Amino acid sequence: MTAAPLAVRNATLKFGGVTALDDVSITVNDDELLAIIGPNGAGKTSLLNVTAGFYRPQKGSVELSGKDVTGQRVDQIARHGLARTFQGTHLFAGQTVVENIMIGRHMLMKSNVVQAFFQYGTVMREESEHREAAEEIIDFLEIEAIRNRPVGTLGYGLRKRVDLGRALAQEPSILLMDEPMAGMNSEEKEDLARFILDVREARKIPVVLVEHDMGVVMDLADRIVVLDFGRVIAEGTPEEIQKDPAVIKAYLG
Amino acid sequence: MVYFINDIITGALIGLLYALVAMGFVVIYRASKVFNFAQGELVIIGGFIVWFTTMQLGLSLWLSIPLSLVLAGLVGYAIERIFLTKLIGESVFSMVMVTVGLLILLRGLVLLLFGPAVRPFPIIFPLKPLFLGDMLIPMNLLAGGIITIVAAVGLSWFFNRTRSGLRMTAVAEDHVVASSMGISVKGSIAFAWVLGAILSTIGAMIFLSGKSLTFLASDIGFAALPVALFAGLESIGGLILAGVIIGVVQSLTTNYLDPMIGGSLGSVVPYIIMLAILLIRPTGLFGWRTIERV
Amino acid sequence: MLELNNVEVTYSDVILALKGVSMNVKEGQCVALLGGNGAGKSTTLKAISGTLKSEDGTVSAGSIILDGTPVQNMEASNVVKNGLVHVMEGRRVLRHLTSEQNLIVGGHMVPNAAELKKRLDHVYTLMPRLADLRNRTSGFMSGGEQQLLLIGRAMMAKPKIIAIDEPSLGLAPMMIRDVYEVLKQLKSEGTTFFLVEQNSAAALSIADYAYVMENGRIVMDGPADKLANNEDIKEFYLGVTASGERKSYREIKHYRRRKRWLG
Amino acid sequence: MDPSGIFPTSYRTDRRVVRTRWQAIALAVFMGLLLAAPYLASGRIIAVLNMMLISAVIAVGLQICTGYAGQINLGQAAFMGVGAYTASILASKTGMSFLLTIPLAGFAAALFGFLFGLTAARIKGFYLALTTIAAQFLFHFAVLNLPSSWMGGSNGITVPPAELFGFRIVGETSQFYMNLAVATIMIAGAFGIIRSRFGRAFVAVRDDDVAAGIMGINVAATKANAFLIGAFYAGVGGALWAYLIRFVGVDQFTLFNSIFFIAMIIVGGMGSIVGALVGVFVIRVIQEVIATVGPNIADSVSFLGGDIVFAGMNVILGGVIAGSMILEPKGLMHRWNILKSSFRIWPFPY
Amino acid sequence: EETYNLALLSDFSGPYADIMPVLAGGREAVFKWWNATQGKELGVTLNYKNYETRYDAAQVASLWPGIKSELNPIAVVGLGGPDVAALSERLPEDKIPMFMATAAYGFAWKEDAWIFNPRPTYSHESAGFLAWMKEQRGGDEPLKVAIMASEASPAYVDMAKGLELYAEENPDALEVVEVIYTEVQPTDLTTQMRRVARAGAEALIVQTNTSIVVAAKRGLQANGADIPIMMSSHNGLPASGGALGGLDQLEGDFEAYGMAVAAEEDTPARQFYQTLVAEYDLDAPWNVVTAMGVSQGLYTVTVIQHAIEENGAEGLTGEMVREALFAKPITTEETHGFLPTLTFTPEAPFPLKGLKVNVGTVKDGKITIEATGVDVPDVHKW
Ligand SMILES: Nc1ncnc2c1ncn2[C@@H]1O[C@H](COP(=O)(O)OP(=O)(O)OP(=O)(O)O)[C@@H](O)[C@H]1O
Ligand SMILES: Nc1ncnc2c1ncn2[C@@H]1O[C@H](COP(=O)(O)OP(=O)(O)OP(=O)(O)O)[C@@H](O)[C@H]1O
Ligand SMILES: [Mg+2]
Ligand SMILES: [Mg+2]
Repeated sequence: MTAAPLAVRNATLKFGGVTALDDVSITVNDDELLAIIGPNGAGKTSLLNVTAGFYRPQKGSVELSGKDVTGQRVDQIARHGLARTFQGTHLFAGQTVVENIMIGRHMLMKSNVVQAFFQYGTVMREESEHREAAEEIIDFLEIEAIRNRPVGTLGYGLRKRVDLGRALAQEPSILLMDEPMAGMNSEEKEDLARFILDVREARKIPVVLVEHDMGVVMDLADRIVVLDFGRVIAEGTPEEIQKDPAVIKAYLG
Repeated sequence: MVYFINDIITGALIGLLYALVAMGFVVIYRASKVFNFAQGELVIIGGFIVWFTTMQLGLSLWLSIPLSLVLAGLVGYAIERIFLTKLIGESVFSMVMVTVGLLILLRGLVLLLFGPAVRPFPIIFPLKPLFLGDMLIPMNLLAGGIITIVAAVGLSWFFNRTRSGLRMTAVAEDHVVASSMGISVKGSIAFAWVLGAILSTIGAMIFLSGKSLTFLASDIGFAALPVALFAGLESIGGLILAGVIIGVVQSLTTNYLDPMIGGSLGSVVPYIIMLAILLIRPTGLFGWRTIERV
Repeated sequence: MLELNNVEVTYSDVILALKGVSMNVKEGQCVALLGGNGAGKSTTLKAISGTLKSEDGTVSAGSIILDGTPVQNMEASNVVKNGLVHVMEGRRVLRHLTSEQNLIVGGHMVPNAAELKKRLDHVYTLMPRLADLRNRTSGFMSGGEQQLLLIGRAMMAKPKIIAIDEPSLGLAPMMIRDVYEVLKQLKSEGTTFFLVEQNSAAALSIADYAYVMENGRIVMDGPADKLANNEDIKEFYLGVTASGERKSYREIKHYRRRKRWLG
Repeated sequence: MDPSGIFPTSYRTDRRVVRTRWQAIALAVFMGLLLAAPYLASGRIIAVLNMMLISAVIAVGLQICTGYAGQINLGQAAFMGVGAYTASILASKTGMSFLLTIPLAGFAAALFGFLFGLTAARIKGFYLALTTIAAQFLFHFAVLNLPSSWMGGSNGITVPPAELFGFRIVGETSQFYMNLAVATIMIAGAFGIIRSRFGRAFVAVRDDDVAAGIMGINVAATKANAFLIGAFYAGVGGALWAYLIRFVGVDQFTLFNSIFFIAMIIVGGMGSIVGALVGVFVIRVIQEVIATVGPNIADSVSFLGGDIVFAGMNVILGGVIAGSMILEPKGLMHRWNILKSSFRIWPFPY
Repeated sequence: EETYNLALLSDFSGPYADIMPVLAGGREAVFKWWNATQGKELGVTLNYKNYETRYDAAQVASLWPGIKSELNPIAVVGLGGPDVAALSERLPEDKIPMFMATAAYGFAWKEDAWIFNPRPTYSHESAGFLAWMKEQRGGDEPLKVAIMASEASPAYVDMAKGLELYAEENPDALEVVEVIYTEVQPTDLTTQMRRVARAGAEALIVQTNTSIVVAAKRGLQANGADIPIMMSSHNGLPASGGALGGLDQLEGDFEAYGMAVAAEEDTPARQFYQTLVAEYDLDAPWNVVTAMGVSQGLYTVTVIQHAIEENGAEGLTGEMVREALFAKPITTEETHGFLPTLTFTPEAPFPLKGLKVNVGTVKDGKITIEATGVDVPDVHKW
């Protein structure tokens, strides 16, 4: 059996007196769409941050495809094939959509500064190749029309889409998404749901999805983990979770 | 030994003078998030105002000092009106860059208005130093130290404890949010510059009392800068500690190390201390920590 | 109370984002503004509250009348003085301040300390979660917590009219219910609401009147209950099929279904 | 940007700096004029052009570091000084050819810049900007206090003229060609860098360094690289300066000079190579015009007196800098881009 | 009737803007005087034009080609360090000499110069003064001296370095007890001045700037130390006294330089100055800066006159002017006593032999001449 694409073991994360994560373990299997839900401030984003290396857990470890990456820098972890989208957006506001997506491909490119300075060697070809890959993603996400718009001028919903595109541009082996549906109407959610499903099916990328829209979560997730006050309070298929009394009490109401 | 202690005391007092000038930076930063590169120029403008009211108009000190402070405040206000009001709502960065322009412009303006001559500066604090046994302490620095401490305590109470202070803090945090909550960004910035100009003028009086005045005096802005960064750009109270530390180290360097190496390490040592502390604490001793959240 | 007449908004002197928008919000009403991504909803709010300038935008035509005063291109802080508070999108808390300091700044116009205390308590009873977080540095709080704080901060000012951009953004289902309870409560206390929301079901549940915006134009408007029964609204905004049941996100077919409103 | 109706047809064309035939012609004419300048213009103009070319190299480097990577750098003059000293020492002590000393000067400055760039891994924003002032003071202190056999101390260093195949590059015209050649390479290289993955990484780090890290960009290294490249440009510019003046001393590289370089990129606009060039042009022209007409004004309007006329220069320069910021906070290039995009979508305003 | 051009470099908006109008007035008045008198006889007119350099080497460098093509000057009348820095390698190529007003710097002390100073280096001048002082004091033990320096400008460092080396080589004449580095506008020098006093310094050399003189004086006063200060020409008694708020504060302090002292006494220099004021529109007070401008003008025109006498009025070149400088001494009569007799050689940019300094002081609140023609000892190159 190959190692799981992502495994977080016994992560504990504290900020001063606040315990954001308390002994949390999750495993993501191949091709799986794992949803993480929980009330506000439960520690969902913190869990993604620990996974991505943005926070360093006081205890516990993170493994990507069997490799221990605990304590590595974010960019090193990204190079191990982890990509994520953000709660709120962290796009490069002044840059156009294409440029944002091209930045996502930065780590896949190889040219060095001297080559860039003189524009010799494979620089041109490399640029064109990666640009092609970027355009493919733009096509896939149906954002051709805004390709050359600075993302700072886009509405919130479109930004989220660009954010996804940028993560996909990294050609990740696992994708973490933090509330991708926030700020969309149901038509747009449908579009995005389709993209997420496609990502998983066509590109075979396992996805960890943090989301508050229960409709989306229940429909898309293979498995759900519920967090409350930094602890895992339930784990199971959507049907199981929907019926779990602890979850209903803490989250669904 | 006595001399050593005396050097430490004088150094600390000079450090407090730096802290006072640095307070100009911090107040403006604290109320508007604008880092004012032209702070040293405000000091000479303040200096020239004092010079003008005493030496030119011939007013007595009791009259000219308050008048100078008022005039300095007006200059601060005018700067806000002319240069900064129009940029409210634009990025803070553009305001900071305006102060770069201001640095060059004010320098020219001082030359234009007062000419380049080296002027005698009025004697505001007695020239005769205070004698404590074998130690002697310059009166201007002593008075300056006291003023600095009083101003620092008062202003840090104002910014941290009062609601007006909180309002300005909100402006420093985010101009757009502040104005969307009905806080007048303009008012806050104007207040900051008025206060900054006044503090600079007081600084000029202490710095230059009984000495001479040219536009070269603006260098004190860059001498005070390490103190502001050492303390952290948001911290007014911290300036006292930072000023004293930097002042003492500088004084010991100039008095004991410089003669050995035959150079002027004393003038770079504040920058070295500052670099060291920033590498350990990137936002100074008491500055707001950078918040990174995804 | 709030009236927009043929408002046009231009960004950077070239991008026309609102193309002649007219709306009317009556005192004590809650008016919802719905619309897809990039339709111009947030732009409308920014035009009203005067925060456009920071993004290089201006109201290039038309007028916005708040309580009889024209406020187009007015400075944001003056619009607040006229009684309107704008809760901006993007969770813009004052990050280095604690949650309570944020609230106090929100209530900075309150004349005396006793009244301030009263309002704080009011916010804390309506949103007990904020009470737990009062000494937390707001920049470090979770997304949902920040969203709550923003709503609390607007309440502190006790404005006549709150223009609020996506209050439910990033909130857990239970929290959305709570927040809407709070809004209803405020509405019953006489506050006027101008609500921009993607969670159309929630919005229509409290709104009296609603506008639908697409591409910078109002394409549909009507009383909230009437819109809630409109076929298109149902399909695109409420996510229910014509027969009334919820569509499954897994069943979505891969074809372009987007239908343009003809207005 | 193209006029409406014209679209790039391949990714390569989309990446080009020069995209239409008209642009190509305009560029060719411009370069042609520059090449012919010594035959068209007086020595004074050529001298001014020499200054502009050198400033352009330095300002473009600053633009990469500050405008693109967002690392405000107030030490550019010190980096320039390191380059100037390196070139001078190499040229005067080893007699090395300028073909070698210029790049080596760049590398020496780059090393010095890199050291300061390393602090950028921890120190951010204004704090970083102000620590770069330390570069200035440390450079000054080092030159004056290191043994004078190293860097000449207070004596400065005299630089032998650049030589190419026995031809001495002295006098305005030949120096102009040397500066033009170097500046052209450096500016073309700057376009290369900023349109490559490095340029994008710089912008990413500037706009949002958290997100940049998560994109797999090593933020600390990128910032240090930005300083490195910016300082490299300053070093090359410094070397050109050394060959132009043929004497270097610490007082030629002051904080005030650094501030002027910042002013140049402010006026032209942050985040645009062309903007940096525009800024250099505007500021230098103002300086030179005032230096030229100043004496005449002072002569003809004698009651003003020379001192007033010349003090007015700072007022005008400072006014231009502050004014350009107030009128167009994003710089002249931004205004130009807006003009271009309205041209693009003309006649419909959306 | 021949016309030749002179380029005058000036700094109306940089660090020396304060003295520039007076200095410029002095030298221009001399040119007017010369054109009206000697020039007329010889059939030569000297044209001159001021160029603003802001004391900035970059500005000098960019102006120079313009100056060359516009004026084609036979000589440049320079002002300070940046002019030297920017033009030292250019002038030999263009074959135009430059004449300065100031004392020279160690770093310009090279053979085959094209840039000349009528005065030796600052270190020469202070060494001359100190030798005189030691003689006044009597006794065999070396004179103890403290030096104020600043790293703000390499020139200030240079001044201190030269004197330090001289003291090292002449331990029986001079002992440097302190070298104090400070800023151009010092915050406070009380503790530093105590060090100076405790070291037993008998004189304090301040050749840097006026602000440092003022701060040092205040520091000495605070310590109750009565150590005479020696100043140079650009920060001399009138300027420093003015900055202190009165000459009386400098009672007993000195200025020393190789040039006439602008004192109350009626000297040939003063008479010439009065002629310039009366007949050639000189609008400047009788002070050291004016003297500096006038002496600069005087030796410049004298050299040119020598060149004309040698080569005739026609076809005069910069090279001929330079040759004339070496060919014949410029006598103190020719410069109306403003300068000692100057004998230039190709070995140095300033006369190496027959160097003299004059010493001025303040007595009863007035500037008076304390000594003239004091010999300068041998100072070695550093
Ligand atoms: N850097 C930090 N410093 C201090 N506290 C933090 C920090 N990051 C997170 N927290 C706290 O940890 C808790 C968990 O936060 P987290 O962002 O993970 O919540 P979440 O589950 O994503 O909530 P939401 O659904 O609202 O986004 C919160 O109470 C938050 O205030
Ligand atoms: N600063 C800006 N500069 C230029 N164009 C802008 C700017 N801000 C918004 N726009 C454009 O104006 C239009 C309306 O944007 P707005 O933010 O109002 O949309 P929205 O309806 O709030 O969308 P969302 O639901 O996604 O938040 C969009 O097409 C957007 O691209
Ligand atoms: Mg979260
Ligand atoms: Mg919006």
